[in-house]
Amino acid sequence: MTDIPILSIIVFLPLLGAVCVSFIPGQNKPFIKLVAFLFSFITFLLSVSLFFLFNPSVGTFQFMEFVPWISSIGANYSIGIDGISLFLLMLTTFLTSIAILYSFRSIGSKVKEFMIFMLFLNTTMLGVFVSLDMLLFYLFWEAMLIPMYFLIGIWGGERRVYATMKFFLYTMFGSVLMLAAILYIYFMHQKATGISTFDLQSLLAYSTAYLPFKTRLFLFLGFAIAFAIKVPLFPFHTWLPDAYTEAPIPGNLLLAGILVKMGVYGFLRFAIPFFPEVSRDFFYPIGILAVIGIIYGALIAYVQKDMKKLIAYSSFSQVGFIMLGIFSFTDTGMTGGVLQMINHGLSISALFLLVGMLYDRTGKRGINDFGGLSGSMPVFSAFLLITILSSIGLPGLNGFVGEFLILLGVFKVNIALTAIASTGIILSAIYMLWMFQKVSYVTPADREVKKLPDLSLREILILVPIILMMFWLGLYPKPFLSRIEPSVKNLITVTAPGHFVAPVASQFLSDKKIPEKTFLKSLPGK
Amino acid sequence: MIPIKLYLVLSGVLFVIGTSGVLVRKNVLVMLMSVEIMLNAVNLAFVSFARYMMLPKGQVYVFFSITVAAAEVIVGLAIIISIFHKKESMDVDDMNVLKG
Amino acid sequence: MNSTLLNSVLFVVLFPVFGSLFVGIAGKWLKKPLAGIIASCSVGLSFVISVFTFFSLIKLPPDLRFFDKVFFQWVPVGHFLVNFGFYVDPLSLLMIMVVSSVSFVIHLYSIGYMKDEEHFSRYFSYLNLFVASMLLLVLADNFLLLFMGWEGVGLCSYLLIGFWFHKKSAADAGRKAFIINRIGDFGFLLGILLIYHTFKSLNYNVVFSNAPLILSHGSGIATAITLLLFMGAVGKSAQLPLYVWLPDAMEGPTPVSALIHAATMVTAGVYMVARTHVLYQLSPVSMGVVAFVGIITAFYSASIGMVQFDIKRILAYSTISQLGYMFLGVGVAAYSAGIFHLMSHAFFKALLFLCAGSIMHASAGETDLRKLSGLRKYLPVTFWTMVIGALSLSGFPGTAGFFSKDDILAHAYVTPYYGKFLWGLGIITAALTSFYIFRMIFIVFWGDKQKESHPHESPKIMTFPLIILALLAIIGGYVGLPESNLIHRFLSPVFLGTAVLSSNVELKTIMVSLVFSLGGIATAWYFYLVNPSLPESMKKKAAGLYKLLLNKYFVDEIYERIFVLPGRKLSSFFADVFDAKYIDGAVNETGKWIKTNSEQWRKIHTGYLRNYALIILIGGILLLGFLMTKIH
Amino acid sequence: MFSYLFMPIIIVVFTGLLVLLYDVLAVNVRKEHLLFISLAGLIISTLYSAILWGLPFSFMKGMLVSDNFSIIFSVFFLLSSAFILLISYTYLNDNNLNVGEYYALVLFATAGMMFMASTFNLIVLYLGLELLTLPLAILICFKKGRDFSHEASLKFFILSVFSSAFFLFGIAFMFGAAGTINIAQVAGDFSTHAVISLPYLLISAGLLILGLGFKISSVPFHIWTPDVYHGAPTPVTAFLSAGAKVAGFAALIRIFFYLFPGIHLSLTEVFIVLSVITMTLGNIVAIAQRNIKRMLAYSSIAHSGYVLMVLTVFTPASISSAIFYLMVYVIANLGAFGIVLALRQKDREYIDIMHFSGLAWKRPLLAGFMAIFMLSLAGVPPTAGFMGKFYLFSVTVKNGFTGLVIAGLINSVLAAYYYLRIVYLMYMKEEKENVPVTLFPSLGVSLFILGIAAIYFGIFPSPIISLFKTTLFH
Repeated sequence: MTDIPILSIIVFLPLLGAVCVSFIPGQNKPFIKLVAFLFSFITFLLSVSLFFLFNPSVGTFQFMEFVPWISSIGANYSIGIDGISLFLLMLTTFLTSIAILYSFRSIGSKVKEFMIFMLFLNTTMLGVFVSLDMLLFYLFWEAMLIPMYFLIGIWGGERRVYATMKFFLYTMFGSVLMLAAILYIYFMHQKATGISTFDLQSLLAYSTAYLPFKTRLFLFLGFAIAFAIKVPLFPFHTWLPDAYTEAPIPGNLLLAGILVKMGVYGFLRFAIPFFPEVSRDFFYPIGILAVIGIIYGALIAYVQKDMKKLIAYSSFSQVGFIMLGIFSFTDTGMTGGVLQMINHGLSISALFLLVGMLYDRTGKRGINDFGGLSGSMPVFSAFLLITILSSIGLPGLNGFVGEFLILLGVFKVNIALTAIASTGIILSAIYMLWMFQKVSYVTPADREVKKLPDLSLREILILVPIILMMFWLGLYPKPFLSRIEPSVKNLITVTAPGHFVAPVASQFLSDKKIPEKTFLKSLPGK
Repeated sequence: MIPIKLYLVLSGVLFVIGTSGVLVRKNVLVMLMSVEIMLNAVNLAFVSFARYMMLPKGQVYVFFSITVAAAEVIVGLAIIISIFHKKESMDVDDMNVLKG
Repeated sequence: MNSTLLNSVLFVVLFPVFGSLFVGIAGKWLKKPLAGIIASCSVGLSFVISVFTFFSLIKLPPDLRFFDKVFFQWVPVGHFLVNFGFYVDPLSLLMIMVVSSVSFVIHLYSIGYMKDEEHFSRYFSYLNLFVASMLLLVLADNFLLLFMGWEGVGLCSYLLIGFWFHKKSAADAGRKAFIINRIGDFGFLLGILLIYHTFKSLNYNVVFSNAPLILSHGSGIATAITLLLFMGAVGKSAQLPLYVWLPDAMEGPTPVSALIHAATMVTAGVYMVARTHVLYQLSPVSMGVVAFVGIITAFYSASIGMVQFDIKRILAYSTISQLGYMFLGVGVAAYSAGIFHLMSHAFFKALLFLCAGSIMHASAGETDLRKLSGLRKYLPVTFWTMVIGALSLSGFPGTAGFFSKDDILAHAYVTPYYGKFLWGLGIITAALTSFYIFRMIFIVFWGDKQKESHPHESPKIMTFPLIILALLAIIGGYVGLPESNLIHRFLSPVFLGTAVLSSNVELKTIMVSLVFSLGGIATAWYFYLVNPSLPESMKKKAAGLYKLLLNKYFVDEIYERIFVLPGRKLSSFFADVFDAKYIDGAVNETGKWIKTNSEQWRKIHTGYLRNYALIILIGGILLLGFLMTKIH
Repeated sequence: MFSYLFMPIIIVVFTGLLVLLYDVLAVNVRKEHLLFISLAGLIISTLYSAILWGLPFSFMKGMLVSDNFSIIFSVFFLLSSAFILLISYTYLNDNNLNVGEYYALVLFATAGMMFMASTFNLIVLYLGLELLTLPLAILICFKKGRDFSHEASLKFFILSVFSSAFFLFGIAFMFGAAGTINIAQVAGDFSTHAVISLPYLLISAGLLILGLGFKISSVPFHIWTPDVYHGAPTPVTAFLSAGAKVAGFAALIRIFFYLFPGIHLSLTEVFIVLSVITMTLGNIVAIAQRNIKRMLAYSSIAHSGYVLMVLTVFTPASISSAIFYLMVYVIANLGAFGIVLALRQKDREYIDIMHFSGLAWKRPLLAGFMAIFMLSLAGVPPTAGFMGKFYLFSVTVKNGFTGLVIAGLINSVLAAYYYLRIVYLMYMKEEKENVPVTLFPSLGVSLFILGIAAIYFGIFPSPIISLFKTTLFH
C-alpha cells in the first residue's frame, strides 16, 4: 500500500524501546517509565493509523511486506494483516500502553527490567498477529513465553514460581505439538511440489487440497491442542487460574487480554483454514468443550474468594463463547467471535486493573476483604459496575454485541448447544454481581476499608479509554464489524468444502482419495 | 591350514578375559593390565586377518596399536601413582564420591 | 408527520440518558434539589415531546399512523442487519406517554422524598436511566433494541433496589431481581434468535408482515417463539414462577417501587406481548399459556396479599396480581384492554406506592400494618388519594381500574377456551383484591394513633404528585368507556383483527364483578372495623392455610432448596474437588511422576567404576546382539 | 603440498610444543605469554583452515584429508579451544595451574580432534581419538589435591581405554570384512559390489558405535559423563562438553556417511533407539540434579540424543543440520560453563545450582547472558538453540521420522524445566549466600561474543546454514 514498512515499524518499535530502556541507568526510574510509555504509546498511535489506512472492502491481507529470511529452508520474513488481525494488533498496542501506564505506580522495584520485558513482550505479541510465515509465527509464538515467564515469575504473587513454571511448560508442551504439525505440512508440501516454503498461503492451499484425510486429522489435532491450551479450552485450563492469580496486574492485562486471544487467533489463522473439513467435523467436540467450559468456569467462579481467581475463571468461561462462535462457521458467529475477542480483552483488562487498584491500596484482593465501596469509592464502583456489565453482556455495552452475534451464528448450527451456552449469561450475572455486592455493597466491618481514597486522576485516565471503548463497541460497532467481516467472509470462502481442490490434485493423490466426511458422525447432535 | 575362525576365537577369548579382568578386579593396576590384554587380543585379530587375506598392511596397524598402548600405560600409571600418593589405596571401589 | 418531529423522538430517549449522564458525572458538584430538578426536567421534556408527537399523530388517518425511523445501523454483519431505529405507532406512543408522565410525577415526588439522602444525585441518575431504558424498550423498532431496553430496565432495577447498598437485604434483593430477570431474558434471547432464524430479520415490520406468510396458524415454531418471548415477559413482569423478585424489590426507596410497579419495568412484559401479538395470534397454545399464567398468578398473589403485614409487600403482591390480569387480557386477545389496564394500573399503583411512601415519611419509615393505625386525621391528603387509588384498584365504579379491569374480564368471558373459568377466577381475584387493599386502608387509617409517634403530612412536592395521580386514577378510565372506547379506537390500527366485544356481554360481566369487588370491600370493612377479633379467630381455624399464605407458599424456600443450594454445592465440588484433584492433579502428578523417575534413574550412576564398565559392556552386547539378528 | 594442506594441524601441534618449551626454557616466563602464544597458534590455524575452504585434498589414500567437512570441524575445535583458554585464564592463575603443560595439552587434544575430523582411515582416527583422550585424562586430574579430579580422571581413563579397545576391535573387524580400513574405499566396494563379509561389517559397525558412542556420551555409553564432568576442573569440563563430544560426532558422521548405504536398515534402528533413550535419560535425570556441572553433563547427554535423531539417515541435509545444531550447542554450553567459572573466588567454586539465586539483581548482565544460554539450550526462540532444534526437527521429519520428532519435542519440554530452573533461581529467588563473582576481561569478552552469537544465529541463521549445506565431503 505505502512504501513505508509500517507494520514492521509497529512490530519492532517496542523492541527498540526495550533496547533504549536497557541503556538508561536503573536508578532513573521516572525517565525509564516515560521512555517505555512513549514507545508503547507511539506504537499505539501508529496502529491507530492502520485503522484508517485499512481498506475495509477487501478481505485479504494488506500492508504486506516480504523479505527473504532463511532461504535455505524457505522461510521468509513475510507479514501482513487482515481485518481479524488488525484489531488484535490494535488491542495489543492499546493494552500495552495502558499496562505500562498502570505499572507506573504498582511496580515499585526492578522497574527497568520490567519495562524491558513488557516492551519485548509487546513485540512478540505483535509479531504473532502479523506473521504470514509459519516459522516466523512460531518464532514469535514461542518467544512470547520468555517475557511472560519473567513477568509472572519476578513481579508475581506468592506462588508465582509454581504458576510461571506451569504456564511456561504447559503452553510449551502444546506449542511443540504444533511445531511437529507445521514441520509435517512443510515436509509434505515439499515432497509434493518440490518447493520448500513456510509461506502460509501456499501451505494452506496445499494442505486443504492434497493431504489425505487421516493425516489432516492428526495435524489438526496438533494445532488444536496447542491453541486449545492457549485459549484455554476445557480441560486444558489448569495453567490459567494460577497464572492469572499470580501475575502482576500489567502482566494480567496482556495475559488475559491478548495472550489467550492468540489461541483463538491461531484457530482462525491456521487450524481452521488449513483443515476446514476437519474443523467442521470438530464443531461438536470443540463446541461441547467450549460449552462445558462456559458453565464449568462460571460455576467455579461463583465460589472463589480471591477476586483475581474469580476473574480468571470468568475469563475462562467467556472464551468458551468465542470458541463456539469461531467454530460455527457462519459469518455472524465468526465475526462475533472476533469482535468478542476485542470485547473480552477490554473487559477483562479493566477488571484486572480495578482489582489491581484495590490491591495497590490495601494489599488485599479477597472478596470478603472489602465492602461498601459504593460509599467510599464511588468512582471506582461505577467503573467496576460498568466493567462487570460489559463482561456479563449487557446490551448497550460491548460484550452483548459479540455474544449475540456468536449465539446467532451457533443457533444456525445447533439449537441445543446455543441454549445451553446461553445459560452462561445467567451464570455470569450470578457470580459477577456476587462479587460486586461483596466489594461495593454492604458496609464492611473493617474501618480501614471505609476510608479508602477514591481513584486518582491517573487511574481514571487509565480506565476511561477502556470504558469509552466499551460503549463505542456496544453502541456503534459498525466501523469494527465492517473491517472484520470481509476477512471472515474470505475465511469462510476459503474454508468452504472443495475450495482448494484444484484439478491437479489427482496427480498427488492417484492412489489415495480424500474420503468423504464420515468422521465423527457418531458424535451427539449429528 | 588352521581356519581363520580359530584365531578369531582365540582373539575373542583373550578379549573376554581382558574384559572380565576389568569387570571383576578391584585393583587399578590389574585393571590396566586387563585392558592391555584386550588390546593384545585385538592385535591378534589384526595379524590373523592380515595373514589370512595376505594383506601386510594389517600388521602395520598393529604397530600403531602397540605404540598407543604404550602411551596409554604411561598416562595410566601416572594417574594411578598420583592417586596412590593421595589415597594410599589401589582399590577402585574406594572411589565413589562422584555418583548419581 | 414531518421528519423533524420524527427525529425528535430520538430525544424522548436521549433526554433522560443525558440527564442520567450529567447528573451521574456532575452529581458531586450539584446542589441537592438541583440534581433532582434536572433529572425531572429531562423526563418532563420527554413527556412533552411525546405529547407533541401524539397530537401530530392523531391528525393522520388511522392507517398511516406507523413510522419506522432508522437512525443508524447498529449491528451490520453480512446479511444480518440490526438498526438503531424507533417504531412510532399508537401503541408505542401511548406507552411513552404513560411512562414519561408517571415517571415525571415520581421524579417530582422523589425530590421531596429523598431530600435527606446522601447519594441524592446518584439516585436521580439511576432513575433517569431507568426511564430511558423503558422508553427505549417501548420505542425500539426491532427485537434486539427492545432487548437492550429490556435488559436496561433490569439493570436499573438492580441498581435502584439495591440503592441503599449498606443494607444486605437491599443488596440481595437487587441481585435477586437482576438474576431472575436474566433467567427470563435467557428465554427471551433464545426467542430472538429463533425469530431471526425464522424470518431472517429482527425488524418488527419485516417480522410481523411476514409472520402469517411464513408460519402457519398453530405452527410449532410460532409457539416456540412466543413461549420463549413469554419466558422473558414472565421474568420481567413477575409472573409465576419467576415473580419472586418483585416482593423483595420493596427494599429500594419507595418511589423506586412506584416506578418499577407502575411505569417502567414490570409492564414491559405486557407491552411486549401486545407488541408481538401478530406472533401470538398464530399460536393458540401460547395465547392459552399467557392467559392461564396470568390468571393463576393473579389469584395466587392476591391470596398471599391478603395476609401480609408489610404495606409495600401487599402492594407488591397486588402488582403481581394486576399484571396477571393484564396477561389475561392479552392472552385472550384483548390487547387494547390489556394496555388499557396497564395504563390505569400505572396511575393507581404509582399513586398507592407514593401514598405508602408518604405514610412511611410520616411515620419514620414504618411499613408494618401492626404498627400503623389511625393516620386518617394526620395525613388527610395521603388518606384521600390512597382511598382513590384503592378504589381504583378494587374496580370501584367510576374509577380507571373499574373500566379497564372489567374490559379484560369481559373479554375473558367470551373466550372460547375455558373462558368461563378464566373469568370466574378473575372475579374471585377481584374480590380478594378489594379485600386486601381495604384491609390495609382500614388498618392504617382507622383506629387510634400509635403511641409515641408523631405523624405529619408530607411536603407539597410530595402531595402534589399524589393529587395528580389520583386525578389520573379516576379520569384515566374515561378514555375507555365501554361505548365510546377511545383507547380501543386509538389502538385498533395496531391490533387489527382482534376481538371486538358486544356491549351487552360487557355490561353483564361488569355487574357480576362489581358485586364481587364491593363484596371484598365490605368483607374487609366487617373484618377490620366492625369485628376486629374475627381475623384472629379465622387465623386459628385455618392455621395451615394461614401459615401457607403468610409464608408465600414457601416458594422462596423451595427455590433455595432446589436451585440455589445444589448449585452452590456443585460449584464447590467443581472448584475444590474436580478442578483441584483432576484437572490440576493430572498435570501436577505428571510432574511428580517425572521427578520420581528422575530420582530413580539417577541411581544407575552408582559411582563404582566397575559397574560403569559393566553397563558399557552390556550396552555393547545388546548392540551387537541386535545387529547380529540382521544377519540372515 | 603436504605441508601446505595440513598446516592447520601442524601449527597446533607446534604451538603446543612451543608453549612447553617456552615455559621450561624462558628465563622470565610471563603467564600471559603462554596464553597469547597458544591463542596465536589457534587463530593462525583457524585462518589457515579458512583459506583451505573449497580446496579438497586427500593424502595417502585418505589417511589425511582436507575437505570442507574437516575444515568446518577444525575451525570449530580451534575456536572452542580458544574460548576454553580465554575463559580459563584466571581460573588457572588462582589454582596455580597456569603452566605451559596446560596449554600444550589443550593444544594436543585439539590436534587429536582435528585428526578425527580429517581422516578416512580408521587407524588414524584411532590415533586421533587417543591423542584426544590421553591429554584429557591428564587435564582432568590437573588440579592436584582434589579427590574429585583424581576419581574423575581414573574413571575417564579406565573407561575410555576400555571402550577404545572395543573401538580398535571394531577396526580389526572392518579390516577383516573389507580388507581395508579406509572408509571411502569400503564405501566404494559397496558400489562395485565387491565381496564384503556382512557379519564382520556389522560387528565392526557395532563396535565402532560403541567406541564413538562413548565419546559423544550416548546412553548407555554415557555412563562416565556425569562423574567426569563433575570431577574435572571446570574449564576442562567445558572442553569435554564442547570439543571432545563434537569430535566424536565428526568421526561418527564421517564414518557412517560412507558406511551407511551398505547397512542402513539396521543402523537406522540402532540410531533411533540410541537417540530416544539418550535424550530421555539425559533430560529426566538432569531434573534431579543439584550441581550445575552435573546438570550440564546430563543436558549434554540429552543434546547428543537430539543430534542422533537426525543421524538416523545420513543425507547432506541431516549432516548440515547436525553440524548447525552442534555449533549452537557448543556456543551455549561454553557460555554456560563460562558463567559457572565466573561464580568463583580464588580456588573456591560455587557449583550448586542454589548459588545462582538472585544473581540477576547482583550482576544483571551476567545473569542475562546465563538466561540466554539456558534458553538457547532449552530451544526457546529467538535464541540460536531454537533454530538449531527447528532445523534438526525439520530435517528429521523430512527423513520420515515424525514419531522421533515428537519424542524430541516432548523431551525439549522436559528439558525446559531444568534450564528454566536456573533462570528462576537467578531472577526470582533471593540471594541466600553471598556468592562472589570473579569476572576477568578475557572471560567477559568471551561471554559477550558467545551471548551475541547465541542470539544472532537464532535470528539470522541463513548464511551459516547455507555454508553447511555446501558439498562437505571430497
